[in-house]
Amino acid sequence: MIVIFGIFLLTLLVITAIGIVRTDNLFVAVMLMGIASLLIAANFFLLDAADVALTEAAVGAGISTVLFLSALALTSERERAKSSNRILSFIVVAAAALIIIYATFDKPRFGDPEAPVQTHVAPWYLEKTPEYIDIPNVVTAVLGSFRGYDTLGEVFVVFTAGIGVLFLLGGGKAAGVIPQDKINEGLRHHLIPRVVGRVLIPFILLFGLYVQFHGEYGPGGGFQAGAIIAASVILFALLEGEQRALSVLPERALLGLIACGPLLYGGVGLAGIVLGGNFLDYSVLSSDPVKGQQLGILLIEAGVGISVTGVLLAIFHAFAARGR
Amino acid sequence: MELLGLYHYWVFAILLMIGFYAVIAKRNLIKKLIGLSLFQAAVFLLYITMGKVDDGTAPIFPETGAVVFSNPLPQVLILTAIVVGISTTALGLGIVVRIKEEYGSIEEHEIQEIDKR
Amino acid sequence: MAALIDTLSWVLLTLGGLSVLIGGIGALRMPDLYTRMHAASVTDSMGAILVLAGIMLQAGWSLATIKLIAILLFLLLTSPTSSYALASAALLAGKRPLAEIPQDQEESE
Amino acid sequence: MYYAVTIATLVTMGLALVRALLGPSVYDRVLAVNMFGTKTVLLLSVIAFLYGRPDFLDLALAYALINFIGVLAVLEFFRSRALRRSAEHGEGQ
Repeated sequence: MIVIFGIFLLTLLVITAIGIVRTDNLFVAVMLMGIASLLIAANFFLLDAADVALTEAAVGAGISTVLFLSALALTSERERAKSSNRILSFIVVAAAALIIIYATFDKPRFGDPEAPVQTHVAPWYLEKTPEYIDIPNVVTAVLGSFRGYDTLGEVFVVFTAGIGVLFLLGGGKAAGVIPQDKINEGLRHHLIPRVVGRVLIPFILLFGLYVQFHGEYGPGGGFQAGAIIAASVILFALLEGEQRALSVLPERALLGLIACGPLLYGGVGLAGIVLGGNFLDYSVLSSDPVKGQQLGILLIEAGVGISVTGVLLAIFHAFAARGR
Repeated sequence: MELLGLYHYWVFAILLMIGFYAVIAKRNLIKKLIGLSLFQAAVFLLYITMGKVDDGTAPIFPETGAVVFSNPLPQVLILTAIVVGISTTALGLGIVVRIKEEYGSIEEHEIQEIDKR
Repeated sequence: MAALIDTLSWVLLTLGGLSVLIGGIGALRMPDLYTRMHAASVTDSMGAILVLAGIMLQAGWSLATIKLIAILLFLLLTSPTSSYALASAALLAGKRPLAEIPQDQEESE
Repeated sequence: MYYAVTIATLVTMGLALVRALLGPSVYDRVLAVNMFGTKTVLLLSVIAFLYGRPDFLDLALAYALINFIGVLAVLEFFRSRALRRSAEHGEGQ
């Protein structure tokens, strides 16, 4: 039965995607992307990926929409030109789709426990996590410890993207058609959303911290928590105007956060070397290897959370400052 | 039932190609980025689909009882990829905003015409 | 007692599902923005209350119930607020409700 | 019975999607997205119980908290658009 639900959701997703491509109003396309993100998250949840669904929820529902809308506000809302070489592109795309669909007939059936993916390293992770790390969430264990190098790399990609946006949008001239005081007031005149938003902000922050530090026991971790905490500050910025948000968390502090996250992560790795282990080997951090692993995961998740929060907020402010 | 088991992969293929179509055929740069996001989403779905095991549950040990778990590895890869995806999309949007400021347009052919001059 | 709670929760869940569905039909079939908004937002809150209350009865007294209460509270705060915000934005942008438009102009709308 | 609620929610999601695709105004689409968000919260909480893993309610909680931001972002977008239009209009005169 649940498979049928999944199929229904996927069908809706395809319809949404076609709608996104067909509309020439970019605002509508962004709204439909919001729906697509909700559908994808629901699908992830049906496919047993609670952690991934939480990430998609944290990123897709709020931050992605906010970023696209601020980019639209700075560029244009309408797609002016017709597509180029429509027929040729369609033929290419249709042919490629058919080839991929033909290739899927060789794939193992959906949910097959004997598929090559399931028989390689995954059973080892599931079996050894209680022994080496002893936390219930295997996803966090793999993310933080077994594949710590990968995650370090991803954190550096996020870091680089953030620095890139700051370089692109940081300096230079701004468009500046709107009076300074008008643009800075945010949604201050909308009384009801403002009151409700102000009630909500502390709860979002609290939930973000819960997700950060509960990540070893349930769905959650640094990536999700970073996005949720960033979302709460973005909510504040939307309600009270961007300037007020910057006075709460100034740009310099954000730059500090961006740098701190990868430094903390790398520092934990180096501490492993100093204490006589390998890079990112947390077992040596404490006299009990299992405790050491848990401590290491806690620290690197904190590093991930800090850097994701910093980068997402810096990106948001870079776009918002461009409109001033 | 055998064909139903492949439906997820077909949706992946179609979604991937819808995104690809937006990237190659649309001239608006933001629309291209939206297409790229769809493309990304399709790849995410493929990975998570492959990790699903029949009658499995999310790879978080419940307090009682051992059960069948789905594959944690694809989930780890995609979890990080989603956040990386939004950061790189933001970078792309940053570039588009700068292009708009310098060229006054975000339509590909207009930018090319300005470049020719 | 257990049977009573079970029955009550099934009744709540069924009513919740029904009201969610009615809201969906209303949002699709109503003639203009404000009537659609009315259909969607009222049943949104009603459906959320009924469905979540139904699940709460099933969950019993546990951490899950507290989370469900939190979800319900946040939904009851945010969902009407966003409907209100949307309606006021639409009204400020100059969209008039259908009832205010004189009959002869209605077709052009 | 969970199944009945799930099916009702899914069908409503489909109807909301139709509304989002049809429009006609942008407000209709925002309304549809908002509605879709609430339905997703309900769907996720029901499915968490259907799977027998109530600890996954965190997800529904995340959506209940974060969906609001999308609508506010849209509101802010409309506001800044109106400001920009009036500013451009003022310069043109």
